[in-house]
Amino acid sequence: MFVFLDNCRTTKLDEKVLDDMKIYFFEKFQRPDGIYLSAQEVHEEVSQAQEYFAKTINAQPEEIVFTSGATEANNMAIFGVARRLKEKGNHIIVSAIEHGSVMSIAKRLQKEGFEVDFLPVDSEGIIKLDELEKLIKPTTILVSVISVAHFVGSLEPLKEISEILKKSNHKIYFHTDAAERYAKLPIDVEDFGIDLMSVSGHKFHGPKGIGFLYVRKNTPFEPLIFGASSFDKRRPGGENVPGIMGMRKAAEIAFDKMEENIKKFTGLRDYMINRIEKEIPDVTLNGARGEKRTPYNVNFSFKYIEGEAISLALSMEGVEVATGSACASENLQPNYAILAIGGDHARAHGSIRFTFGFNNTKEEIDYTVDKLKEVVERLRSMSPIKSDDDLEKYMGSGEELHKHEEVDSNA
Amino acid sequence: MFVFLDNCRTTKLDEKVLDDMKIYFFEKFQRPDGIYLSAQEVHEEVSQAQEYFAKTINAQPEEIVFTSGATEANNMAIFGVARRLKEKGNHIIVSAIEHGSVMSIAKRLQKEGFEVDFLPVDSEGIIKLDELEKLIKPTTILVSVISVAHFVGSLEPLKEISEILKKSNHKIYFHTDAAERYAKLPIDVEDFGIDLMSVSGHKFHGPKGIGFLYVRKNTPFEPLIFGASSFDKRRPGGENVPGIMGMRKAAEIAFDKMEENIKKFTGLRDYMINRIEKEIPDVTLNGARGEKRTPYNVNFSFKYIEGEAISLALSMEGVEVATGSACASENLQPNYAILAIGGDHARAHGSIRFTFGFNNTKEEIDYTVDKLKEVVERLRSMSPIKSDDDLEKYMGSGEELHKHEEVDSNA
Amino acid sequence: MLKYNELVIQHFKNPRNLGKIENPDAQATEGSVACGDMMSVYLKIKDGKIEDVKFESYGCAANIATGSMMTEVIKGMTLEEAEQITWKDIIEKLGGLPKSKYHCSNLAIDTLRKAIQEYKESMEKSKVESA
Amino acid sequence: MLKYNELVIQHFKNPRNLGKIENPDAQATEGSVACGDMMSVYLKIKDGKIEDVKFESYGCAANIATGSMMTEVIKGMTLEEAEQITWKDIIEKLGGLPKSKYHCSNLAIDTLRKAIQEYKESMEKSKVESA
Ligand SMILES: Cc1ncc(COP(=O)(O)O)c(C=O)c1O
Ligand SMILES: Cc1ncc(COP(=O)(O)O)c(C=O)c1O
Repeated sequence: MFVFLDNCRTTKLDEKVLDDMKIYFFEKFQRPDGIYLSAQEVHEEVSQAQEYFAKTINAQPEEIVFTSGATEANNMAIFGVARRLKEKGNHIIVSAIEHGSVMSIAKRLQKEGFEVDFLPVDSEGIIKLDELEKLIKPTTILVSVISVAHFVGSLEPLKEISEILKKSNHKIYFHTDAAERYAKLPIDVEDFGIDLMSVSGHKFHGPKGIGFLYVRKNTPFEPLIFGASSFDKRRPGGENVPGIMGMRKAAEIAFDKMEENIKKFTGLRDYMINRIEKEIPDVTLNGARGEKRTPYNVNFSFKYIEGEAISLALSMEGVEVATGSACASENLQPNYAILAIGGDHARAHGSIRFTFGFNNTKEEIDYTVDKLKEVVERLRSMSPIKSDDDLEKYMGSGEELHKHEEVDSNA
Repeated sequence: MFVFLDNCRTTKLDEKVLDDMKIYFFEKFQRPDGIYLSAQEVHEEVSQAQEYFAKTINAQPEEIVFTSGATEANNMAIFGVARRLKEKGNHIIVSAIEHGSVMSIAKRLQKEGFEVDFLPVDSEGIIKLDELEKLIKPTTILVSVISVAHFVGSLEPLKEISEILKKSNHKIYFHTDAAERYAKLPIDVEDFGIDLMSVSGHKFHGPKGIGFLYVRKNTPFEPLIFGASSFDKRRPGGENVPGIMGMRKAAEIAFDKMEENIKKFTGLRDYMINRIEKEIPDVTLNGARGEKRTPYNVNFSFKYIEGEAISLALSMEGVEVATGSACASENLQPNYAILAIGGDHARAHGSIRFTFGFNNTKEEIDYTVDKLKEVVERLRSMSPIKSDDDLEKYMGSGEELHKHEEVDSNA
Repeated sequence: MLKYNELVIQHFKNPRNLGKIENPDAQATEGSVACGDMMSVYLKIKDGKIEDVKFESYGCAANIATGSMMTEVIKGMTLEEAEQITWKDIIEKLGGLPKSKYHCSNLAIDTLRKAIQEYKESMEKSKVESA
Repeated sequence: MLKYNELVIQHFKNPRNLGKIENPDAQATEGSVACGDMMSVYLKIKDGKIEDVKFESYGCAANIATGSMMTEVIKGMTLEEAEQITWKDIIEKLGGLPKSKYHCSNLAIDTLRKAIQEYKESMEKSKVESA
């Protein structure tokens, strides 16, 4: 059996999405900036897609900028506002569990002379609103908080954040990386008070290489990419029309079934959590339970063993998942989200993330838990660590990590 | 009959390219950074694609960075080198007939405190090497010259440029926007002495929204987009694997038939030029003849009439082309390439660009010229301008252009 | 840019009242080649009414279509009525134009008004002369 | 990251010489939980030769596979031969490892050398003691 449970990294394209893309590959392959009639038609259809996306989040069509994905959207939003407002203030707040792209941007901004605070989260991965209040100062220009924490699945209190920002006597712009929320849970930019929002097509069975940024009207903003404007001055370049139209189709499918999906996956999520907690000893759920957790994420740490080995062993059984182990990360660091919620290195290394796509079934979840049990048991039998005492004895400082990195970069 | 002759703006996807993309939409939809076996396979295949592209231009695999297209590649290259080397020198030279993206980047650099010189071209659209020599100074860090002028089709002397740059006693990096050359005419980055080169997939029947930047090893360079690195630190974000693999297939098809294509389209180009010059009075060929012109471009100005009307009328006959008329441009300015080669506003407004895709046929060219004759005749019959005397009388200053713009932006 | 609609296309394809009027009662040419938009309007006027109108255009499709529509609209009108016509009226009659083409609709009205104005001035002058 | 090859996968799936040796002649544990990579090596030594070897691993697939391969390679070797084995040898024997996993192959060798070293030291000590 093949079970893909890494849908937070990417998803399989929906077959119906390709049907729509084909039109723009072969029939209406023209770009919207041509002068001929077919191009004018493409222009109109891309405009309609813009309108469609705007409607799904209660925004205006011209507030939607198409990008190559959420990474670019995050860059465009955060650099766009920060660099533009540098004169007004240089303080930015991002949460401690942002996606790597926002983290890298934040670090880059520090280099450019911005002051960046990393907003802490509680043990469930939810940002601390009172800390946010404390961090705000007259130079704060932008706050960026992820909509749904991509690793531990916590739902961040977007509306409460924007209400705090509104209480400030100067304007603080609010960006959210909604890659894991859009098309999966409702978003209303008016109600939530969002100024900028990043979305990625390949997170909901749409194409890779396409996304959009919502930018509220009159938000000060400068482009990231300069060029020959055609459809949209804010993001020049040959428009990825098949991508846009494919993402539209994927969104339509998702919005049509959103209620149903939420219900189904809330059930599956809790079913899976229950089975794992009942049937596998020495596990720790990472993130919140119930209402505060996205229906599409389950994340556990398995004591005494390491996540890369777990996920590779699962993959041999046809089950594909993610891990927070240092060994599976590019920079050989344990997952910072686990550390942010108060976990130690072992908990990060032993963490496995299961994320649902719209087509996962109960049968697949059952198969996954069955295989997981076997794999965890087998790996534990191989491990020199058998108890919490062993854990403590062999914990070490984590300093060796850096030694590893050196070896790696010399290799 | 439907004849698409705006292949320099974009091309129709090759059916065989979609076959390859489908594998990565549905079977190997995983991203290269997953820990499971399928992702490792995808990683390997993306690496092989990188190797493939490198080989096509005589480069090393790690010198290829995938981007969302040539616009992003141009931004990455020029900003990447310029901002990084700002301390060493702030002088940049770009040709007067660069693509709009390079032009916008150059203007942005001026705002950021760089000194930018626009290298003039001769009446055939070929940059003046002696002027280049004169423009170089100790603060010059980067020169960017398009490989094939996208509007008038002139082949720029890349090797001669790099030889001039090498004569300088400090390193001057050489970037070329090869969107209109790659996969159409041979490129050897070693032989040509290129340090950075932009390529776009949708210019040779590959997918939209994908391209690459060649960056010579050890070129000082900073990323444009920051994020969670997965396949490539220099351009993080969810990799557009179907795009990459589709672009690879399109390149393979193009390189397999390159010699044949060059021969075929050199013939078709000259056949078309001949027919137009013989059968339609009062026309001016824009750009060079023979060896100095790309096989894939024909560009004429038709006196006494305006290009938007010509191209729209052609489009009603099924023929899709581009024009340098102000009325067809976003900013309501006459095409700067025509002005750069010494043409006046009328010649720019009356210019029509025909660019070939690999599937255009002689029959299509014949149909196009036949229709063109009719359209030009009809529009001339409607025009109050019948002679060069009229032209002179009604030329005006072009100042009214700005009046128009105001009306437009108030609308 | 947005799409040209069917009616605009029709007027571009088959412009009404195209051409010159020999010995017109009024005529004007506005715009310029440099800016890529030019129009000539010719009027035949009788008893203060526009009896006939023709136009020529150097310009884009929107220019041609608005010229065509303008001539249709004003034919038979009094000069005073014709002077009241605005570029917005013409766009409306055409069922809309792409926003980036709004400015083109100006030229047809400008040229018409210029022609009427010149006609009126020449009338004044001939009155004065004959007085 | 590059792909794990078939042989690595085989060693990960079915590690050779897995487990503990009761009353080993030498043993060492290297790495740490914090850095996500730990190994224990147990040796049975007779006449300066490695008669038996077993290992346990807390770590990634590369760690497990290199542990497995290391034990296969050194079994039957003299201590001196075993000490000469490098992480590069093990990677070679495995038909290569993804570059980002090179560092994992270190641990198996480090732990082995530590065990041998401790064995030698304890021999020295017992010599001194019996002397
Ligand atoms: C010469 C040249 N450079 C850059 C581009 C932009 O390419 P892309 O659409 O991939 O951003 C184009 C095409 O529009 C081009 O012709
Ligand atoms: C929360 C979050 N933000 C951003 C991204 C990056 O999206 P993209 O792959 O479209 O650049 C991802 C996915 O990797 C994500 O999960």
